[in-house]
Amino acid sequence: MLARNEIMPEQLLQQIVNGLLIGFMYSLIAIGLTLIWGVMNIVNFAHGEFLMIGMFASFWLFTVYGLDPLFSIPICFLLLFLMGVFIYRFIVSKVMKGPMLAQLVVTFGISIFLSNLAVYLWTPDFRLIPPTILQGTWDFGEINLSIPKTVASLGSVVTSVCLFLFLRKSKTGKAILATEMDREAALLMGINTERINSLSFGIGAALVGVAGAFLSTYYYIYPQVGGLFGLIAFSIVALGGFGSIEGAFIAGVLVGLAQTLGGFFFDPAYKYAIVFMIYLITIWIRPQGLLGW
Amino acid sequence: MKNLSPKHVTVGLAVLVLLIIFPMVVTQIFPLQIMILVFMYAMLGVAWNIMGGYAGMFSFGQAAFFGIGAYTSSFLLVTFHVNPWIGLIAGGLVAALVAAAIGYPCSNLRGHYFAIASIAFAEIVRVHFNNWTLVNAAEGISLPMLDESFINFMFHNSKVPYYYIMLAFLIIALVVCYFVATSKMGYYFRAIKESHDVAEVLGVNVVRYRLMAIMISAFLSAMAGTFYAQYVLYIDPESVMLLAVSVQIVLLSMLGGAGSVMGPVIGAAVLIPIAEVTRVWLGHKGTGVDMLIYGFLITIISVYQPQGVWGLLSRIGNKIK
Amino acid sequence: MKAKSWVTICLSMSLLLFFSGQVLAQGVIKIGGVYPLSGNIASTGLDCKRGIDLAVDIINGKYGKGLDLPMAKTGGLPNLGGAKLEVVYADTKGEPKNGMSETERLITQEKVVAIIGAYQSSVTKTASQATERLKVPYVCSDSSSPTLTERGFKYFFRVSPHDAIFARDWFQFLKDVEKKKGKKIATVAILYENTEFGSNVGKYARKYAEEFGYKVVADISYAANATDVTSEVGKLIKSKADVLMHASYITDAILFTKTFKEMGFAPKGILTMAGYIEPGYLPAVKTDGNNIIVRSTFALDLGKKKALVTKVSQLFKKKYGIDMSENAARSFMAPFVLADAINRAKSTSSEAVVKALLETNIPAHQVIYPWKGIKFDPQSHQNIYAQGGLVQVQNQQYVTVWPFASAAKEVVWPFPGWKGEKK
Amino acid sequence: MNKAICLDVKGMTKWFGGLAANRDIDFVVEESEIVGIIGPNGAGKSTLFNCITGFYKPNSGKVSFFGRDIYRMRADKICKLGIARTFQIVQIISDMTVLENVVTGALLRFSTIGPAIDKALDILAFTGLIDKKSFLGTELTIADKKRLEVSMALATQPRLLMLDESMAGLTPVELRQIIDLIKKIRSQGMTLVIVEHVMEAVMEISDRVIVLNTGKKIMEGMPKEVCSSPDVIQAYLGDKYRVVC
Repeated sequence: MLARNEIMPEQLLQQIVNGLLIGFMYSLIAIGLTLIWGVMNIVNFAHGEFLMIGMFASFWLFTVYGLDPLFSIPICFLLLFLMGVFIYRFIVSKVMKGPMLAQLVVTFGISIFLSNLAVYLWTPDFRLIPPTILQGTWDFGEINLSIPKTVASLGSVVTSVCLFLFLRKSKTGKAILATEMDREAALLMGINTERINSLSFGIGAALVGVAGAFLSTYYYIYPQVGGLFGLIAFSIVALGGFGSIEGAFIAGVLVGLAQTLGGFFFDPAYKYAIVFMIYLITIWIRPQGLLGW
Repeated sequence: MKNLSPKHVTVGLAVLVLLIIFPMVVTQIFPLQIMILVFMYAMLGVAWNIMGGYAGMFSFGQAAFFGIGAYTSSFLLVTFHVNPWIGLIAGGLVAALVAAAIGYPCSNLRGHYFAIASIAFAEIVRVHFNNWTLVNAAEGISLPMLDESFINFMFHNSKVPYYYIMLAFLIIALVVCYFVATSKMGYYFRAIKESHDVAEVLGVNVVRYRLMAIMISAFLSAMAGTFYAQYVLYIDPESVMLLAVSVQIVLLSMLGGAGSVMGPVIGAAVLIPIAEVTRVWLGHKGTGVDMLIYGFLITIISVYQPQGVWGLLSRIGNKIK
Repeated sequence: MKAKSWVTICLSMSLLLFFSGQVLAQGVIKIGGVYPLSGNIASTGLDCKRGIDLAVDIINGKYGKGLDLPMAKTGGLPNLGGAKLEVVYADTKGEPKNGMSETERLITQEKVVAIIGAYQSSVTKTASQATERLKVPYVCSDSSSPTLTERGFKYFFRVSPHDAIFARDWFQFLKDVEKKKGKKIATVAILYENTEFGSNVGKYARKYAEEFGYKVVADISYAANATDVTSEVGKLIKSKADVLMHASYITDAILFTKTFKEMGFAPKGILTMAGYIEPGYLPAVKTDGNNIIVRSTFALDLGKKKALVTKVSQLFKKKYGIDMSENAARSFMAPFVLADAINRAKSTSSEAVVKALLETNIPAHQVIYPWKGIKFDPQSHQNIYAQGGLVQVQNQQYVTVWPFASAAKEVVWPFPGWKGEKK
Repeated sequence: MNKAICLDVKGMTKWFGGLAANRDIDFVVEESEIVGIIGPNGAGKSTLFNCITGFYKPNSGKVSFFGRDIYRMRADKICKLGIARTFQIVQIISDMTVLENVVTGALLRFSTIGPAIDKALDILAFTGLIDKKSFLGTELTIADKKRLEVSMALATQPRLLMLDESMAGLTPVELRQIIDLIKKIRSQGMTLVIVEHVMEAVMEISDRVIVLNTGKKIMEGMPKEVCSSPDVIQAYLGDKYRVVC
């Protein structure tokens, strides 16, 4: 059902802006996932729950210590990093050698466990961090930008760039990329792939932790919040292509736009269906994803 | 492992007899409800196993086929007063057709990509049914309460008929799975699971055999779907097409032991009672403890027992021999 | 091996039923409460449970004779030798299939004589089908799907108003407020989440918009778990509707409220349902909730007109340390209706209780809502006196503003715009 | 003297982005002869195999098998027509026993399991894996894996068998065994095309040898001529001792 009365250009622009804002957020969430996927060929179905943990972490840091989410970002980063390393060391690394199905299922187990742990510890209630130093909107004529969302998006872009530079420039980063391209070769080159794995898993989790902190500045928080975000992240990663950081970033933005504009021009009820549809069509034409190899 | 040894046969028959007399001994409704659920999920697991365990297509979208089955028969019953038993077959066929339609474009997807594609597909189906006014959209379909009879596939005063019907369905599924596993198809499925290259070099038409697997699996899942509709008498997308249902199916198959005929049955027999009993005993406290245990279990098993309970049993069995 | 595992299962089963199959204890009347006590909406389920537990305590005379509520004075059911009421709860996890199986279990194994619950309409559907099959009375006071009482069930009764009534109230309010404030309202936008609840409201809102002569300029359904609703709000802004009518759950209510403000969507009025009155809503959005109007059967300030409400809500606060919420209040009434009927029936036999329920006539002063009482329609078994009211959030409190007769405060109209919003 | 033409390849060309892995290669294989294809690493031997057997889609050329055009045909169809092959990196079904592996191959010509198993047993006896028939694929040595792969290929009852580096990375003893096996297969009148990096082995068993270098066919002839050809020596210079992976 197309728009009844014709659309003002600024309304369209507003939608594009909104699409970008949520899109960048998706990108950051997806990049963590694609890193894990790329390096150790594991789909982390608990990624959405990692996001949830990140959000709760920033919520409690605010409620208990009055720490503004913006400042709790480094803490969330560290916290989720440690959690990621822990989960890899004691759970995921154990199934790496095991059958493919076990690899798929184990992270499902983790996700069920985490989300219900959250219910157990913090009740299923909905929480929201009251307007922090980030609040209100910037208005440019008819276009208005939510300040928290804008900051979050910028933050996610910056974080993504940092990761990108880290992978390209630093020695460890190069090692991670090498492992991602060819684990045997990496082994031959004397890279300790086990260390690289736990490191990448940690970083992947840490990134989504940062995403959680940013998201918590304007999004409500509850134990099942990760679900849909996680689902979208998977399709973004697969859309962007197996383990491709750049791919995930671009795909994230595309999905953000697709969902917003799709919702605006067609039936909002279908906006996620549209996203999944795009994903299916893409992998049909290009099974390795947009930038996959 | 493929062919039935006399030992297997005797044990199997013993269990079957046990199950047949169970409702005569146990008159309480709660155990019956649990057993019916066990059978239903076991059937879904067996169906999943054909495409997942044997052909290596790890589908996380079985709920779509389950739901399509439930919806087809219910829609036909409510709108055109078609007998549920005919609806059962119709549902199976529709599901198989849809499966083929989605399976063909996905025929070169493997592993994670297939898994995620299946989730995407199931979500699209769910959203569509949620907005599709022809099938009552989100309101769902309430089945009319016809007077109880086998022909109407409806029984109001007792669960026992449902119990036996579902048991029969499960046995049908097991027989199908057994024949698939021990036939040419089974060998080819396992070749495909290993890699498309090895399958093709042995002259296997990968696309065709993958489609076969998906369609058989979809048909059986849809049968279970029709049963669910007749059993609960109300269906809506949020209860029959949920991702949680798909995941449940994969989890129990994997837990029982994917790639073995009985695996999913064991999985269901262990997981469903745990889930139900913990819900009844702990659920009302409102602290997700039951699910907490559940998730923990899944994790531990996939780490320490990735071949599933069945793998464990057969290994013990070999030790004894 | 395999046989063993099966045997263990069967054993555990029989053990289980050994424990669960107790006989009806002397002088206790068991009724079953079917609620989502775990899973996504457990918090709501537990909220309903609080209301019911309080009601049962009152019926069993725990709080003395001070309260003007059925059975409160006698304590227990006099016609059944002062038998006490006991609620056996079952958890549905919010899944329809559990609604059915738990109801059947409660009736056949726990031997309950009636059922109450189950909050979600989809679950109530299957639960009430079970009671209909097993011929056991079901009194529902917290599911609002109109379809429930359109099925002509013999054993199903509903105390609370349903969504069609609520939707109608929206438009009735518009008519009244137009008269009162002399501001013309021409167009409405209908916004609803796309599960059973939302799409039903949408359906009836369209129907009544026509009846009352308002033009629907936007008709938008959306997924309740949306990660971002800017496109929906974009459509609303584009529609330039005078009034927004929104049927939502709590998560989307929170998300929309923030997005309205952020995108500066400020129509003349925002009329809402359900999610906006969940206990979690106001704490989450704080002042942003102000001036939003919500349909409601209950608000603490009803006490101003009804002493009973204050007494009950004080007991509630004493028992649980929190204010009585709308959910708790809605569920609160069901046990009284049942107790009253069973008492008059002088028996717990289904037929007798159903007959008594049909003759139910609880006067206005014994009801904690602004109703003329409780009396069931002989065909639909819907409480004919059940009606909604509208409350408005005024400095972070729900205050009754409509019907104007029972209003505690003057309604703020039109919507003054968002606090701290640059215009 | 004039035997039937088994395989006829004309102008086979395959591009990978900028570089040509095969540039119009022509050659003919007559029925029941052994043709060896040699060349240094990256000469395009395996690519040629993949193009012929349908695992790559060549950019241009013609391929006919007993006069039947199989150019760009799907791999499984080609297999059904009677071309079996092995891979440079061994391809077996790891969670199946040796027997089951071979049965899977045999099923191409049988629709039921029984006869397929009989056939498989014959082949295992022939290839000398019979006493390992209940081992899992993963439990085998490299040599046995390669032997198993050959057995699977034979099980599809081909008219042409194409072996891709079946001798790479074997000990001298194993090398001997595999050479004997190939001779044994040949003695049954099977046509073979063998890609090998190790020249000696090829020289011993081939009737004719084709030499590839940088995607082009640089010469073709009797093993002796090839050995003595300066171009070949040149192509192989310093290459002979490279580790074959």
